[in-house]
Amino acid sequence: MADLSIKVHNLELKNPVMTASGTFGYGLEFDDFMDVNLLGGIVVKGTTIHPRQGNAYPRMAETALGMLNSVGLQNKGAHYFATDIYPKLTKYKTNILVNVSGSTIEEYIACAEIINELDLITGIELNISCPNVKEGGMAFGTSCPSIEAVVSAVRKVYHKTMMVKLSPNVTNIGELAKSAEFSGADSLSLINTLLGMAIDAETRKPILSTITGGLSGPAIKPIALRMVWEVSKAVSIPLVGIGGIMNATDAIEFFLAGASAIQVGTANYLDPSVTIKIIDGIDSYLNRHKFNSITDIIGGLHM
Amino acid sequence: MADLSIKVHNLELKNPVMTASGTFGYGLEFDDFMDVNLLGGIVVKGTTIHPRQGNAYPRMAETALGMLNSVGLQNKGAHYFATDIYPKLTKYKTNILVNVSGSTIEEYIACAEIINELDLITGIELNISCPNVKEGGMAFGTSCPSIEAVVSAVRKVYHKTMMVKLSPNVTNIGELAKSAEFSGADSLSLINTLLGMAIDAETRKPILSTITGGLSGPAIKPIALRMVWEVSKAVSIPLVGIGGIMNATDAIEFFLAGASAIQVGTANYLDPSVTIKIIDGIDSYLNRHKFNSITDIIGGLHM
Amino acid sequence: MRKTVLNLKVISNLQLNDDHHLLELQSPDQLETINPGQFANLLVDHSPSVFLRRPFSIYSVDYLNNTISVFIKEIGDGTRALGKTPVGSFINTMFPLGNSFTIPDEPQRILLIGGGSGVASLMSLAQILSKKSNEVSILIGARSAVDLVELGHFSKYGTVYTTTEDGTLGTKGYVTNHLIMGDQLAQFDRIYTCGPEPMMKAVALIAKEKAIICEVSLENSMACGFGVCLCCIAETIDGHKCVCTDGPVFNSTQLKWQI
Amino acid sequence: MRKTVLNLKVISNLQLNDDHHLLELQSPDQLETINPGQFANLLVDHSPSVFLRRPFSIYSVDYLNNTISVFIKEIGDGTRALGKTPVGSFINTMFPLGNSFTIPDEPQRILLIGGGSGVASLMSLAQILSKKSNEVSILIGARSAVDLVELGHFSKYGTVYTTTEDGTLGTKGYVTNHLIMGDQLAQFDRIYTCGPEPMMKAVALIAKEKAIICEVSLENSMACGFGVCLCCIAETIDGHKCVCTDGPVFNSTQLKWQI
Ligand SMILES: Cc1cc2nc3c(=O)[nH]c(=O)nc-3n(C[C@H](O)[C@H](O)[C@H](O)COP(=O)(O)OP(=O)(O)OC[C@H]3O[C@@H](n4cnc5c(N)ncnc54)[C@H](O)[C@@H]3O)c2cc1C
Ligand SMILES: Cc1cc2nc3c(=O)[nH]c(=O)nc-3n(C[C@H](O)[C@H](O)[C@H](O)COP(=O)(O)OP(=O)(O)OC[C@H]3O[C@@H](n4cnc5c(N)ncnc54)[C@H](O)[C@@H]3O)c2cc1C
Ligand SMILES: Cc1cc2nc3c(=O)[nH]c(=O)nc-3n(C[C@H](O)[C@H](O)[C@H](O)COP(=O)(O)O)c2cc1C
Ligand SMILES: Cc1cc2nc3c(=O)[nH]c(=O)nc-3n(C[C@H](O)[C@H](O)[C@H](O)COP(=O)(O)O)c2cc1C
Ligand code: FES
Ligand code: FES
Repeated sequence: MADLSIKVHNLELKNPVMTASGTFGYGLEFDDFMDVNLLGGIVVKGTTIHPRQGNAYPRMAETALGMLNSVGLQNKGAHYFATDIYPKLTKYKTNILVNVSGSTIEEYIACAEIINELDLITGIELNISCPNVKEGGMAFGTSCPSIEAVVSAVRKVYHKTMMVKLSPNVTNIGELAKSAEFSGADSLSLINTLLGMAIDAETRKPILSTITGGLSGPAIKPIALRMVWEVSKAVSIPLVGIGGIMNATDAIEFFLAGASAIQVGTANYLDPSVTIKIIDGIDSYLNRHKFNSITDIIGGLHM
Repeated sequence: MADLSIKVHNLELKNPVMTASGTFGYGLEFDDFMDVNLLGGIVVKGTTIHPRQGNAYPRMAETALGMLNSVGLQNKGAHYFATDIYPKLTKYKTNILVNVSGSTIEEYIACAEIINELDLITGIELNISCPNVKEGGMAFGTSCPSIEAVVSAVRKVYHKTMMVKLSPNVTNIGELAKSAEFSGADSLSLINTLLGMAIDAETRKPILSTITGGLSGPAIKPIALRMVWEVSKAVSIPLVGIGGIMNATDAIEFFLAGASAIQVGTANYLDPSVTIKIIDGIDSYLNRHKFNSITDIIGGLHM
Repeated sequence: MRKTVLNLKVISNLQLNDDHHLLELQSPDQLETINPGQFANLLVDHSPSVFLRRPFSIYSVDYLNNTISVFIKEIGDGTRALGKTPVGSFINTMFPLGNSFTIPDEPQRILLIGGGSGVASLMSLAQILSKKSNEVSILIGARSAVDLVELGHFSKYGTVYTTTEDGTLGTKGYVTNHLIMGDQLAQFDRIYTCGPEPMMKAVALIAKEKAIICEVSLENSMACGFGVCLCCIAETIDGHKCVCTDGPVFNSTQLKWQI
Repeated sequence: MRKTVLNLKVISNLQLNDDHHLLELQSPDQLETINPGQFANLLVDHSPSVFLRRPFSIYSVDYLNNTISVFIKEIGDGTRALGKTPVGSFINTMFPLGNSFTIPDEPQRILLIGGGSGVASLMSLAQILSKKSNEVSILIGARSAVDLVELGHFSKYGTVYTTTEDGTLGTKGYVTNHLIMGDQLAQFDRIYTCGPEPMMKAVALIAKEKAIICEVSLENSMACGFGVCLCCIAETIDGHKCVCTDGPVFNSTQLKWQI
């Protein structure tokens, strides 16, 4: 049994396997399938200060080893989360992070302030990369000045771990990562979904009500790996790798590219206990390659 | 039999199916498999003024319904093309475009000048989006000023159709497309490959000698479709859609999104006569849906 | 029974007609109660063009042999691949998912209306309703007689009426053209329906006019099937609801399209 | 024969040991000449994890029955899927590809050296050489005796020598440890080799020292197999060459690693 524990800035994970926001609900939906406490941490659904209905139906399109979604941050708002959902999560003995989003900087601040009061939420993941909302979301994550504005504003009101989630829909992700680091991010998670589109040739209509949506799944892994590697050279805060991770081998690739932990997204839909298999698989890999600790392989790509 | 002919600016195609540079050699390699003359056009391998060895081995990695390559524009140079390859291509009765690349604006100009002298080459595709070369290539295609510089410089020396091939590794492809249009592009082709990376978890090494490479194949189709659609709203010159096209349905999706023609890339490797099947499939689709001409569906997405 | 993911063994695969298959899948574990209207989410192996699971109503449950059946109409790559699954192989199955049709406490007169592959979700419902002494009538609509492959089973549980678009069996036209949908409808306490959306909308409208309780089972494109992706929403008077957890069965008055 | 893409029918699939299969594939058309050293590029259906074709040497050709055989060692998803292909099904095959070993005009003394699945490209070579009255010796190296599955076939065409890393058959060690690679080597006019790169390098070095002509058959990761992607390069003294068209057979003195 190798040592799988890892610190991502001041976030202490029993193992480097987390779940990606929007793909793991609030954890509770997985109780039937697995022991959520075995995870390093979970990131719950994107949360905004005001309740959001999200986008109209249809919100999903299957693509080549991937899927597009345009959920659009459907959630009942930060207050509802604090009063109605949070109490149910206190049973868990793992890190719970809330994915915080907003249309304006004020909304980000207001949401983060509420989450800041919740003792058992160990951190937030600042979502400046959601491609599925008309205002804010990804717009914040695609230029250095706007990243600096939102990250430093939230930094002032949020006092625990602040992970900033980067958008892949950019020319130079290294520069944007530096802005987030500079503005007070404790760690960075990447990538969010890539902006894509699907068309039904028979009906000659876009499949999604919103025309475009966010691409996730195995299809995007090569791009995600490249971005993690690029960002790992640009910043010195820890990274959490996300994008198309389906099994332990995929996870290992992200560690080698420079991620200190990973998040599993779309794979949870196909196999709700896949994260447990990934944890076991990472352990086997480390044992087989005679590493004592996960830290031995982080950024360990041979050139 | 529907009318498949289409004009892409002043480029007259007997049908909208072309082949993508770097995936169809010089056409000659396909003579065993198919009748190249049935195509709307072919774009031959990326050509530079000086011969290039390309990158070291390994240059290819398979990914989820896609592949990464880092060939790096291996070619024998524009002079060799003009003297040794061009004469063999004069047997073809279809449009032949040369994909022109360079590390400096002077190199682009020099290469385009040579190609300009070749009567039967109906146009060039200006490659400002190759992710696999250390200098130039994609660097030209990711900012408006550099696009304007290279496109307007080549425009001065090249007098036939100039198609400009856009890079998808950008924050705002619509803006960059406008720059290319403004600087004299007759049409735009998109997308080139997405920058990605693959790692061998067992050896803990990058699979490509260059670490990163260009992602192509079905995996990227949703991103390509979205970009074609975005660019079609930004510019008024015609577009040529590229990215993960494997069959006629994929091609139709690109027409609906706004492409006047398409290029087939990676699919040629799996089935060297796939383009013929795509032409036939487009014809069947038009007949089945009672359209007389391919022009009836270009940009014909219902909202 | 709580949600689970298991490799179920295909113990029979009946090809019912050109494009309909009935698969019987055996669980290694003892099955607990599965309610009528619930569905299963099947993984399609060996298909590069199918990534996500595919949802199917649980057509019937055999607690003695620990099997569930699914009725599959081939419409795309996923259903075609599943339809071809050889006996003896395994299908990774997430089940049982979703809510279920309401079973009245006291016996009532109930009309089930199914169209196309929608009939699948009504079979185990008919069985349970008839077992609980409800008076069950079943109206099934299809394009043509050849598509009406499961009538024999239904007739064990109630009186079967049919409509076909081409008139090859029963009343010619849609289910809403059947006589029973006229004045006779008042005799029913409840209507349960599953089928193409236009059919369900038409049925729900008639039910509303006659003030008969109507439950509809919705389809939707699903990424997860257990309430975490929020892709499968239905518009209800209480806002967006997930078809996979709040549904697939909804009281038709809850749905926006009803109003 | 010119390059073609055909659906070839699997008419036999012999499992030779744990992870080696010999597939015989039948063409609907009359086969024309296929030269020893050429390869085929097989499409793997029904595997989401295999996208590109997979290259395999053409192990043997039967012009009477219009079949080619391929010898497949399972190492990943593609080879595992191909190894499982049932008799009667079809494999979409692009063939024949690449150049071929040189067949001397006059009979000579020739040593073939194969390692691992590399022996596959030497079988039809051995056959043709022996038919043309060359004096053929075949040295085969493997990890263990169980991996030496095709000796019987080779012995029809020449004298067979073996080495195994675990000493279970023939000389213990690598092919380069075999006696024949010592002073006896001078008796040979040519060496043809195919196998793991380190083995081929070692063989080529010895051949060079003894000034014996040596042809090696290279492997490489290939996207197309017919010279258009430029992914499969070998570094030669004349620059980058495509293994799929300029090769897979190279004179070892052409290769950079030889110098
Ligand atoms: C709760 C639920 C229960 C279901 N029960 C059954 C059942 O018992 N028997 C059965 O045969 N089918 C049932 N379905 C439908 C079944 O899930 C789809 O037919 C299947 O997912 C299609 O997969 P495919 O890969 O074959 O087709 P795809 O290739 O995914 O789709 C082919 C075409 O059909 C359309 N399509 C796909 N799914 C749906 C859908 N759900 N509604 C409308 N159009 C769609 C697509 O847009 C596309 O145009 C059910 C669906 C749901 C949500
Ligand atoms: C010209 C040529 C002829 C060949 N002839 C034969 C033959 O007759 N019989 C036979 O069994 N195999 C042969 N091969 C090798 C065969 O093509 C590979 O084993 C096959 O492509 C692997 O596919 P896979 O999906 O099973 O493995 P993958 O999943 O693609 O790979 C599994 C592992 O093996 C490595 N790998 C894959 N291909 C190669 C390779 N070519 N060289 C070194 N490492 C590799 C990968 O990097 C990976 O680590 C030949 C290859 C070439 C280029
Ligand atoms: C249906 C769906 C909903 C998502 N919702 C959110 C969200 O609310 N906030 C967020 O930051 N990311 C969201 N994501 C993005 C994922 O967290 C993750 O970054 C992305 O899916 C890539 O990882 P994957 O390929 O493993 O799925 C969502 C993804 C999907 C598929
Ligand atoms: C091996 C390989 C080599 C390529 N070489 C070139 C090139 O020289 N010039 C160029 O503009 N694009 C090149 N491309 C990009 C393709 O032309 C095309 O834009 C890309 O592959 C996306 O299309 P696809 O998904 O259909 O392959 C190359 C692609 C591949 C896979
Ligand atoms: S399918 Fe994911 S929430 Fe319903
Ligand atoms: S594999 Fe494409 S050129 Fe050799």
